[in-house]
Amino acid sequence: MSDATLFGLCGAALVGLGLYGLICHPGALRKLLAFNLVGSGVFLLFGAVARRGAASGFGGDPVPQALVITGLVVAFAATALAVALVVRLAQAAGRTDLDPEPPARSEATPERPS
Amino acid sequence: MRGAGFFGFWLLLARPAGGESWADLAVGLLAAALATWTSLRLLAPGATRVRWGALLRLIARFLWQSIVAGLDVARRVLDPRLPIRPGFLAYPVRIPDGPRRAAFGALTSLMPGTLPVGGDPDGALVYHCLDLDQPIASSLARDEDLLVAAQGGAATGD
Amino acid sequence: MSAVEISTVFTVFAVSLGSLFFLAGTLGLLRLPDTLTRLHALTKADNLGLGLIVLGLLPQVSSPLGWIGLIAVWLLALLAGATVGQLLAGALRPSDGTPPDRGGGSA
Amino acid sequence: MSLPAPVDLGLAALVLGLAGWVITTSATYRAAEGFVAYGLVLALVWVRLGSVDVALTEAALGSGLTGLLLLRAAARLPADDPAETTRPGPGVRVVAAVLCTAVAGALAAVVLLLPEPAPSLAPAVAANLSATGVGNPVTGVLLAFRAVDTLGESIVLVLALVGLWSLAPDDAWGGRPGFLRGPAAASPLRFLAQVLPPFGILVGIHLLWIGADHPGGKFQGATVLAAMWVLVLVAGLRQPPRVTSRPMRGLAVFGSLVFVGIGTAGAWLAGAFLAYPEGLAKPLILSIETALMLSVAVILGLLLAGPPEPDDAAGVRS
Amino acid sequence: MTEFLLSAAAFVLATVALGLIRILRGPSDADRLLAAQLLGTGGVAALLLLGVATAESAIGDLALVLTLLAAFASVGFVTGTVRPDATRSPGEAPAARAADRPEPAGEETRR
Amino acid sequence: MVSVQWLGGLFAGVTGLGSTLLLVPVMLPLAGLLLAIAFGGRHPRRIVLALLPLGLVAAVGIAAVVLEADAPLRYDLGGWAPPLGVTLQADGLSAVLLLVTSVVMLAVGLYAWPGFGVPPGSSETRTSFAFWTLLLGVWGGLNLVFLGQDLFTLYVALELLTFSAVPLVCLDGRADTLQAALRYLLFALLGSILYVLGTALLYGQFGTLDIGLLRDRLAAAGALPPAAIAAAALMTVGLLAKTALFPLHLWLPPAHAGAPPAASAILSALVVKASFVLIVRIWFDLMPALLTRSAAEVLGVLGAVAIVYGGALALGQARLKLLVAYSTLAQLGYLFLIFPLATSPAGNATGEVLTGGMLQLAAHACAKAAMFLAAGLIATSLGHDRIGELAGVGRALPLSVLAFGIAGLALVGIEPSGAYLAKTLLDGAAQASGQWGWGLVMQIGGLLTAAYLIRVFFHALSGFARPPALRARPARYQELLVLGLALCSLALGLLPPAYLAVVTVGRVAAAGGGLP
Repeated sequence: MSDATLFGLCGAALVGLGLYGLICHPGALRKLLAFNLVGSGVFLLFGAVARRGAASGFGGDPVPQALVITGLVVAFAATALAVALVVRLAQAAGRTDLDPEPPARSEATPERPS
Repeated sequence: MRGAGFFGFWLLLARPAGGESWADLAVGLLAAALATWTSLRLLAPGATRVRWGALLRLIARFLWQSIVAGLDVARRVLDPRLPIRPGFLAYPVRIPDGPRRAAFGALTSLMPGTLPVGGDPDGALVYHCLDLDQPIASSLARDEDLLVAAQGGAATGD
Repeated sequence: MSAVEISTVFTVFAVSLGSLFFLAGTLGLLRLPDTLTRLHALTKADNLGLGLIVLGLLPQVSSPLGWIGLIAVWLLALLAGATVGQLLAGALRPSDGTPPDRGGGSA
Repeated sequence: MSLPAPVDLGLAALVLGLAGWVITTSATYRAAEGFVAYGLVLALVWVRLGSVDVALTEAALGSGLTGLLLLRAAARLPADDPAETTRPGPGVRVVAAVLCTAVAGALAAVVLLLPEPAPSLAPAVAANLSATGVGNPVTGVLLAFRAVDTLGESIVLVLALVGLWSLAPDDAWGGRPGFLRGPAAASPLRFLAQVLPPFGILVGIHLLWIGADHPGGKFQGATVLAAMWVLVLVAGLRQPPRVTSRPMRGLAVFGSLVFVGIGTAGAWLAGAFLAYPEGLAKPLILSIETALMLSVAVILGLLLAGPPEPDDAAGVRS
Repeated sequence: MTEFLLSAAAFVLATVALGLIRILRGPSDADRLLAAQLLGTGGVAALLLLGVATAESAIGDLALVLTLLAAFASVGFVTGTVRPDATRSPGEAPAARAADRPEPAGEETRR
Repeated sequence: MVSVQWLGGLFAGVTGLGSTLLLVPVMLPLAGLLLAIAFGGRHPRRIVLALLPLGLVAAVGIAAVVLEADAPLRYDLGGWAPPLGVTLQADGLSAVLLLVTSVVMLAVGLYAWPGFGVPPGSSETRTSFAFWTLLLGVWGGLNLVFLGQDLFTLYVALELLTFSAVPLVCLDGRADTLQAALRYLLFALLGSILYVLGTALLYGQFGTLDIGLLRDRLAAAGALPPAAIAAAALMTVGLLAKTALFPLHLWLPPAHAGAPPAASAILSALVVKASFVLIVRIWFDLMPALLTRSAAEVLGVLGAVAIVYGGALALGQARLKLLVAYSTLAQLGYLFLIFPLATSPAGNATGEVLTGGMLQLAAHACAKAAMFLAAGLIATSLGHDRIGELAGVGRALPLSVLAFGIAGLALVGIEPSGAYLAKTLLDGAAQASGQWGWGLVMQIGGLLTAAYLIRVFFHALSGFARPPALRARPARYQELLVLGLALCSLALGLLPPAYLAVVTVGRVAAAGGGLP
């Protein structure tokens, strides 16, 4: 088995694992970690595609490699934003699960004028 | 002085991949200048004169002690009986608080059997030791003497 | 023995020894009884291991600039290792503060 | 030119094992710790996949900065967070497991069935790279062939920053970011933060500079720079700028503006938006990269520094 | 020689991977972090070996970056746990211990 | 009425290079965003309001050029043609969407002018800075989604959209909106990553990401490779999560109801449509061969369930904004009916169905924006938006209630609303192909819509004698603006067929014929 195929399969497994975590963990931060696993699995798959496309003296197809770099940076930005949201939610509600029902205390709050 | 050092560091980063060009050097100078500026901002130079002889001796001792430290740990870990007697020890350090003391802490953390865990209210450095039966305090004192000497001698006593 | 052979032998020796120190570090991490002692094993054995590997690699690098590069990695690793060791040790220090053995040490 | 084959298997096993740990361990903090190690292994995997560019990004961003971010966030979770203890019932978990296994299995099958020989744009990149003046094909793709993606991405970062700031309480606007504030740092940390950053700056600029022809580039360089800044902030040697600081904001959008500017100039001078006039491609690309590196470094650092907090909150250093 | 260097890299990697057992076993968060730290140092060593063996300088750069960022997880660990809004008396000595960590050595983890 | 030819000629003449026009809708907001951040203070609001009319002009121009040329406009960025480079392309679909976006954006921007200002004495406020810059982000992201022709560029565009839409949800910082925003963010991120996964598979199979090239290579491949099928499935699921089609809808109502009204209007009217449009692109442009009866029917059934389920839930809501948000769920369902209808066995209705779908989209965008804005006016004036306590509002705020009502009627699909025309077209297709079931669903949906609107009016128009005390009175121009938007939706059905034909410009005939 070539290294590209091996890590491609690895990426597929990571996607599965991450999805499982995304479904089964109620905590937002755990979901975020799981999302990062899915993301790295997807990027690994992209990396396998890049590796398979090695040609013209390049160790891999540079186009997917560049896309992965873009993706990694975007994923980091997403993680940072989500972490800030989680921390704010923890401050405001004292919990970080995503159950829709409990924080229903907003019912009576007046709307922001706009 | 520091600038030259950083420029040297740049040179070694720019491994001669295809021969240095003038642009390479220019960027290197710029980078070194930036690094020096940052360094001076973060860590203002003190009134110390480096004593090269003492510094060399310090380096030699440091290298040697690193090896001893590694061997020491390896010996203890590989020994099936695991001969250690861990514990804490407070060492009344003479170097005043600041970067120099931090340097001393970093240095001694790589020495055999010692690991600084922080200061105590009396201004001493507290060490965690792998084996309290060893002559730790005297060894630390030698390190300190050498470091003080390398940094220009008595200016640092408290 | 030619210079090449000597350098080869040297590299093999130093790198092997360095790898063994990594093994020692790992064993320490696994065998030692508490976190602080494990920290000792980690900082000391690993840094020596890395140092030896760097030393062993020096003859294989043609340019002197490459040498300094390798050594720079080692020095930075030393700095990081020393800092991390102290930070973690400080964090792990028992909260009651002062150690039992005050003053002069146990020499 | 490669490691013995078992190494690949070992790396794959490590990646999966650590990922399994991240998913299955009970406490969020432990999962975050596992993620740090996971990122490190992943960087090695990228080396094995022949992509040092990505490995650099993953090492700096995926393991280093993300690790710091997640560990600090996990430590701030409420102690009695119900999310820590509640778990879905076994039924849900079994269904989820079956579903996810099916997805992974299908993906694996697709991977195995990908065409041979694989389609690749590598020859096309090789054929056109000389027009861009750069030697690193990844840089060529990022700054020339697919420059719009990179431009969009830099704006995504800016937006993430605005989004992050907008989470602040109203009275905190104009304050300083507070996520990295803490009690006075231990002296070893301060020492590290005093000694390491100059080297980081050199390495960052080095990565940018060689990125034109060798693996490296603005993102990698920016990450290293951001990491050094964050170190200084965590150690308390400097304070993050206020969110209303003009120079800081200017710096944050500077790279994207330069990119847009040069791109627009290209519409007149080179016949297309984001095109470079012949002969000027490399200097222009380098200018964009330099400007972007500054901006991305500032933005990454600010993203880690979190939303602003009111000035009267504890933790403001004198 | 190349063969030897590559095998050495593989050996170092395998060794530090063994240390990851600490991630599973803990018992404290610091122990897990140590394992990650070990992985970092070992990874740097392996990359240096690989870089010299393949004569690819970029891998050396990667080792350098890993070294620069090696301390980050630990910094996050040490500085992360104390909330910024936690009480901090103004008179406290600036040299304060980084040691406001709740955790006694070797005990079970937080929470 | 201005002649199309004249307009098209004008724009072609003014720019000299028709396709350069495509840069304007993308770069205008994005450059504005950067400047708004750099200047800060009172400038972001001014920048937005200065750029919105320009954007509208550009959108009209593009639509005119596309309609006149009867061919898509293309622009190769950086001068690099696909597969190496990235192309922007405006077909009829893009042109319509750009127009709708510009109109709604302009209305919302004017509406939000007083609410998100910087009060005197303060140099900058959080909400003002965040709202206007994020609005520019949404706008740029939307336009890039509509014009992008490269799958990965579209991913970047989707992320632009996500990163600006999520913070808008929790602009008021309450715990429940923070939670809603977080849930939205996680759904959106999951959607994006699944989309990228599909992109990776397609690249691995075909070595390009350009939609046009991919279509050609897919067609040349004969049998569909497994990677393409997996990619289509993954991308569709990911985009469905972003569009909030049942059963991936859970995040939408709290997010849309919790945001400030101006933001809700944008989110509901435009943002969820972006991912829907990408689904349309994938199934109609990229892989028409994959759009089999069964695949289309799955989407159609989900849409049908969404219509009934969303409508029923809307009926039970206690708060006006939540009602409007649930109504969005139902209305999104209509859009997915185009999939089964376009693949009818008769096989020649794609053009009509797409036209109907786009009309529905445009009508819903205007109507839903108007409803959210009207609900916002009512909520601001009353200090609450509980439907049960709306008595007397019809007297106190007649214009707002009228706007809400007209928008509602437009949604129900009375003549001559856009929705009416849309449903006529869709119904026609359903009848023609004997798929009366979908028509029935549309009727039920219409009845449900009418029911929840009647419920609102029952309360709002009661208690005419005792109008409630108002906390604040909305600006008259705001009420007129909302009324105008609602009328827009109502008047869409009056558009001459010649203009409607623009939707089908650039459609591929392969899917089974288009409008002649």
